[in-house]
Amino acid sequence: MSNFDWQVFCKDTIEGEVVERCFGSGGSITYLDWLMSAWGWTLSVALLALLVALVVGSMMGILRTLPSKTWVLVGDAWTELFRNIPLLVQIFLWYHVVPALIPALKSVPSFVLVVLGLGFFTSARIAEQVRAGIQSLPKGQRYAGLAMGMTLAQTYRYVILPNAFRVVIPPLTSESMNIIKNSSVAFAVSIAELTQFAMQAQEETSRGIEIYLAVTGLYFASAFLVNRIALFIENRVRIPGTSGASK
Amino acid sequence: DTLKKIKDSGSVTMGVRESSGALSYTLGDGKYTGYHVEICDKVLSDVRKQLGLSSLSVKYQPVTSQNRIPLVQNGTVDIECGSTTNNATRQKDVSFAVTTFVEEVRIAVKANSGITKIGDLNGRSVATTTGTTSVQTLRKNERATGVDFKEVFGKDHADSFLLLESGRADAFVMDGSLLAGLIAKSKNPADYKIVGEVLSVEPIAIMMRKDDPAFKTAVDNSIKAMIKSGEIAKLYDKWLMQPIPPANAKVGLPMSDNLKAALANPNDNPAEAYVKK
Amino acid sequence: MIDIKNISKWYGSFQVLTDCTTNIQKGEVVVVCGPSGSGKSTLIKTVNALEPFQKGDIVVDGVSIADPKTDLPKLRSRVGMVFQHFELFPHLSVTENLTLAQIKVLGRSADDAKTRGLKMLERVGLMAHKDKFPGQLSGGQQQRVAIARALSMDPIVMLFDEPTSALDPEMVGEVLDVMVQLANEGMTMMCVTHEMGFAKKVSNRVIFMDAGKIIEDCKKDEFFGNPDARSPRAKEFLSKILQH
Amino acid sequence: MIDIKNISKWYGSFQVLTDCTTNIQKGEVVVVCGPSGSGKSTLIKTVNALEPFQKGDIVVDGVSIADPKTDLPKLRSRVGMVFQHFELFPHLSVTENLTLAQIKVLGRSADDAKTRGLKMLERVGLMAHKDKFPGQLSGGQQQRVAIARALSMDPIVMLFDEPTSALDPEMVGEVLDVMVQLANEGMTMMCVTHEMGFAKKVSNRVIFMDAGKIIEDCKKDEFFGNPDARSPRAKEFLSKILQH
Amino acid sequence: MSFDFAFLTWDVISSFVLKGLWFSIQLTIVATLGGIALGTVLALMRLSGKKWLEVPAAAYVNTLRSIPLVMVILWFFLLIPMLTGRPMGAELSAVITFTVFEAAYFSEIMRAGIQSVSRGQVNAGYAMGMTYGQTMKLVVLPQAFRNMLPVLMTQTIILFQDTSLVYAIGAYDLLKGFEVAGKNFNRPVETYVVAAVVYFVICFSLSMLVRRLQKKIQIIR
Ligand SMILES: Nc1ncnc2c1ncn2[C@@H]1O[C@H](COP(=O)(O)OP(=O)(O)OP(=O)(O)O)[C@@H](O)[C@H]1O
Ligand SMILES: Nc1ncnc2c1ncn2[C@@H]1O[C@H](COP(=O)(O)OP(=O)(O)OP(=O)(O)O)[C@@H](O)[C@H]1O
Ligand SMILES: [Mg+2]
Ligand SMILES: [Mg+2]
Repeated sequence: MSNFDWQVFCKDTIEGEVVERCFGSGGSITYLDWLMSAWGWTLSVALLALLVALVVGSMMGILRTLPSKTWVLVGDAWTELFRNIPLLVQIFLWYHVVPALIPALKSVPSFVLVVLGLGFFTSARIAEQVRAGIQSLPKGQRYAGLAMGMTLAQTYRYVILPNAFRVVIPPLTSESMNIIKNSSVAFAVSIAELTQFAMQAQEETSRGIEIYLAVTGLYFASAFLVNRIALFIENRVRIPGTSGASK
Repeated sequence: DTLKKIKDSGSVTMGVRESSGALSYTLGDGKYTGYHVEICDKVLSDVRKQLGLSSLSVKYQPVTSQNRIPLVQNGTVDIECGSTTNNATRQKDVSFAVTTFVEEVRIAVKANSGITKIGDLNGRSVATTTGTTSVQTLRKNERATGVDFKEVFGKDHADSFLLLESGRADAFVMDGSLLAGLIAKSKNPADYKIVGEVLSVEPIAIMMRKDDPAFKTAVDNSIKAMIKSGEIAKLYDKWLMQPIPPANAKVGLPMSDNLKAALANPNDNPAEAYVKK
Repeated sequence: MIDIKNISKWYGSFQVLTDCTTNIQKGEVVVVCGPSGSGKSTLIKTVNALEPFQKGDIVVDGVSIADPKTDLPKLRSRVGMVFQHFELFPHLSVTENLTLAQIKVLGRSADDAKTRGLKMLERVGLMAHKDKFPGQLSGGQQQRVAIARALSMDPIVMLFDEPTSALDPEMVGEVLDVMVQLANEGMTMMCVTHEMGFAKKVSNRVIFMDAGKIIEDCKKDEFFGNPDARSPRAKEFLSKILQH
Repeated sequence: MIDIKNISKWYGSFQVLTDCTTNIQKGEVVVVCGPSGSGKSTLIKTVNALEPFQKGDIVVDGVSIADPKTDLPKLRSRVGMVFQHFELFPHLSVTENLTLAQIKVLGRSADDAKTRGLKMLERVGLMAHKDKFPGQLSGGQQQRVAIARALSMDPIVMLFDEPTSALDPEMVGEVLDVMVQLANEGMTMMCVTHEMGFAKKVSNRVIFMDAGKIIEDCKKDEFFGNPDARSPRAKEFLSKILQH
Repeated sequence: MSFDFAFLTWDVISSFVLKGLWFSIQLTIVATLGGIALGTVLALMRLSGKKWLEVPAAAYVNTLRSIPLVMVILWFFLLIPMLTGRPMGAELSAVITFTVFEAAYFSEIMRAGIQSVSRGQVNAGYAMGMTYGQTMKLVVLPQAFRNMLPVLMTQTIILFQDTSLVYAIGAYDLLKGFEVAGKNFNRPVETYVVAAVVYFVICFSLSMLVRRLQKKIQIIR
């Protein structure tokens, strides 16, 4: 049972015959073609959702540190709402329930919904990191900015955020790796990404082990890639004279 | 081998599904039931008699379409009583009892949609469930007929049906019995109908470990006896024609000619053998 | 120049400042001292409205802080402040630290800001370090940069909140030297500090606080020269801090 | 009692201690001073083997630290140490802080440990606080508990690493008082401190370090009384720290 | 679309959902305790300063943190029996997988916790004559644990949500309970809505608890 049959990736997805050079031609596709396109979907969902999560999460995180009680409440409510419901359930609600209440959303493609759903879910976690990052800075920094006559907005823009950003890179790295892994829920709404590929292809080929190995490998590679990029950014923005976070 | 294992341990593990239409599903609380589950219960009691055991404890192990084959292979599950298609690829890994159900892949649509055959699906979206053979069927049909439609995948059958219900899909292509069951349980069964040609025919059978002829013979014999005695036909009527728990809805799917033929001449032919007919 | 009128402040139900009143003239150097937690930092922060207060008013150079119409950022830009922990911006070089607020707040051109900033850096004797980052400087050097940063905004008054208490003892001197020089040049200054040597040398007046109240507010000579006339709390404090 | 023989230590390629040699007799009080980063903390930590060193040896009460066969935990249990930041265990009450090591290291019974611990607490004047947690005490009180904790192990020598430099000025006195009393009772002490008042009052000898080297090691009277005989570096340091 | 919650009688809930809820809770508790224990060991290995302990621990943590939990669950479920030759039930398999997987995350938290205890505390322990083991056990770990309690709890909430991933191996958790009920009555939308509410109530209460804890800890410090 442990003799692997890697030929499976060279098979055509319709005839089930092994194709030469493993990539399909003329409209027919092999499992390898499919795997690659699935990887592409995984990366697209993950990266776009990450973008949404970073933008929304940073905004919410910042709100939670403002002096205004109202804004803090808005940020808190957002965070609690999106982090206390399992992702799979949230995706389902976005796809099936929300459009039932707001008919205009019916025509929105599922790709967009899943990017938003995954993005909002992750934004709650990022908001938490950003808030913690900002609050970990000495209070004196905020005072120093204000004391120089900067407005609160300027103080955030020029003093607090550049520092907080550096503080939160390591936790954000883990969130970015998480989002790649979490993107697997997209299969629930008909996105042909890696998990969906794994489920469908192993059903069709009965070569579960090989399929799962390949898919796990690609997830691993993607997460590793994100990790390297984050490390690169972390080193690029390291401030001279500080030891940096990676001690 | 399995018979010895059952005899030695006095217990057997039955693979069941949480939700495979009327064939195999749970009533909650760790109780499983359905057409195939009941057949298996009878088979196992025959096995118990054959082994001369006074009692046999049956453990239920829920399985999914992703893990059922590995679980049978690695010995977690001794006999899988869900809704597994018997096909040639799988026969390399596992073996099947004689066919007890024949599934016909059909198309469910909204009653008022005007769709009556696969050709009408041109330019529409068609739902089916990830991890099922229907996906392949659909793909083959698309290629063969030149009909161009958009596929949307639900993560399970209820999801796929929801796609049809909410209008995200115009049709749902799936095993006929599942479609009938879902429609029966829906809020408004009259809103849906099953239409068009049979897209593919698949024998569904009880699955066991490969290379264990003694066990397979015992199971096959028990089933054949039930076919002969008409018990299978009765069970079919009970599960697929009459109201069943928990919702007390009728699936209402009369026995197909294919199944009648299979029962008339019990065999474990794979799906490939049905295509040629 | 600074007129503090009956300021009271509460954190929840806890009263940090009780009815504090004092007044600082142009060119005066006032030292504020008192035990830890007595409200010194809070008082000095109310002067440039970094800490809001619930009662009373402060008028800085004719502008009332309690008035909701006052443009606080603008007011703060005219008041220099130096903190206990320096609070240089760690992600900016020394020069950028000096110019940021000049450009963003005062609207000076980058060139003007740099000229002005470096002049102040020269003054605190750190020209050689203009391209370094704060993390690469010693504590004493960072605090001198912080003073230069405040000075480069051309403040009308300088506030110091324990500017030497986070420093190694041998670096205290270099920072006090800069402060003494400033005082001698006639800068109006309000300093929270326990450096009684500094107070004796350059201050005009000493304010002693305890439990949120101003207990003593008198001329330097009176404060140090006539301990018997002081309140018991102040006497005890002075004896503790001058003992060793 | 403590014999430091030609100690050298490197962090990677950076040499922190260079060939340091000195000797502390029973009953002696030795003050170590010098600029920041000169290796004072490192030196004092080598004495109870908290910092390993690469060359030389230290013999404490006849036991060699460099000897790999030495039972270091046992040796350390006989050397009391007080840190700049107190390092009380924040999750334990004052009494638990005092008894933990007595019980776990010396194997004393809980009762004995408590009796001994509370006696020491009494001595530093904090009996009233025995059930509080460190976080509920002021800095000066915490440091006095830390001293009591070290004393309750019946050490043959006490090491102090800047015990007052993290304290508010008014609390420095209460800690120095305890240390003076200890010295007067004949405890052998090695203190890193910049409190020259303390050094003048009770020390027998002063060691001055710079850049990892022991530059001066002489009798107190010689150190303070004869500044002109001192090295330029020590003179400069003294002038800085005594100036204000 | 109209909602129809009528089928969700107490009978249905108790027979479909409660069993799942119970399993999710059990799994969460066991995996949290086991994960923290194993994670602490891993964290100590990574901080030991000994290469032969550091490298395997780091490899373990980084590998598991790079693979989706579903995949780990599947691998354990499918591969362990193949390796040991002995089948394993879905529930046991889930418990082992979650413990092993969460240990990687808990180890990162404990590592941060241990590092949050200042070097001075360790020195103080040594200086009192404690051995490495005593210092860790009596001084560092109690503090690390306290400092990290809120983060550990937050991870536990995530873990509770992640128990839904055992669907992949057919184990029966809270979400599965809702799903199965939804499928067998063909009312998926309604059950998901109820599931969302139930999860929210449970997780939100827990996270309120975390906040309380956080405030309490801040006072002690
Ligand atoms: N944000 C806050 N919330 C509640 N109480 C506070 C807050 N900030 C300060 N306090 C309390 O107000 C009192 C005065 O604090 P302040 O910092 O002004 O004292 P200080 O005299 O500067 O002391 P130190 O010498 O320690 O700097 C203290 O008792 C402090 O605990
Ligand atoms: N772990 C370490 N790795 C590398 N260098 C170190 C380490 N610890 C200390 N040093 C360096 O060793 C030198 C001596 O440090 P040490 O702490 O002994 O100085 P010190 O005289 O006690 O200074 P201070 O008065 O600031 O406490 C310093 O230059 C310091 O930067
Ligand atoms: Mg203060
Ligand atoms: Mg030191």
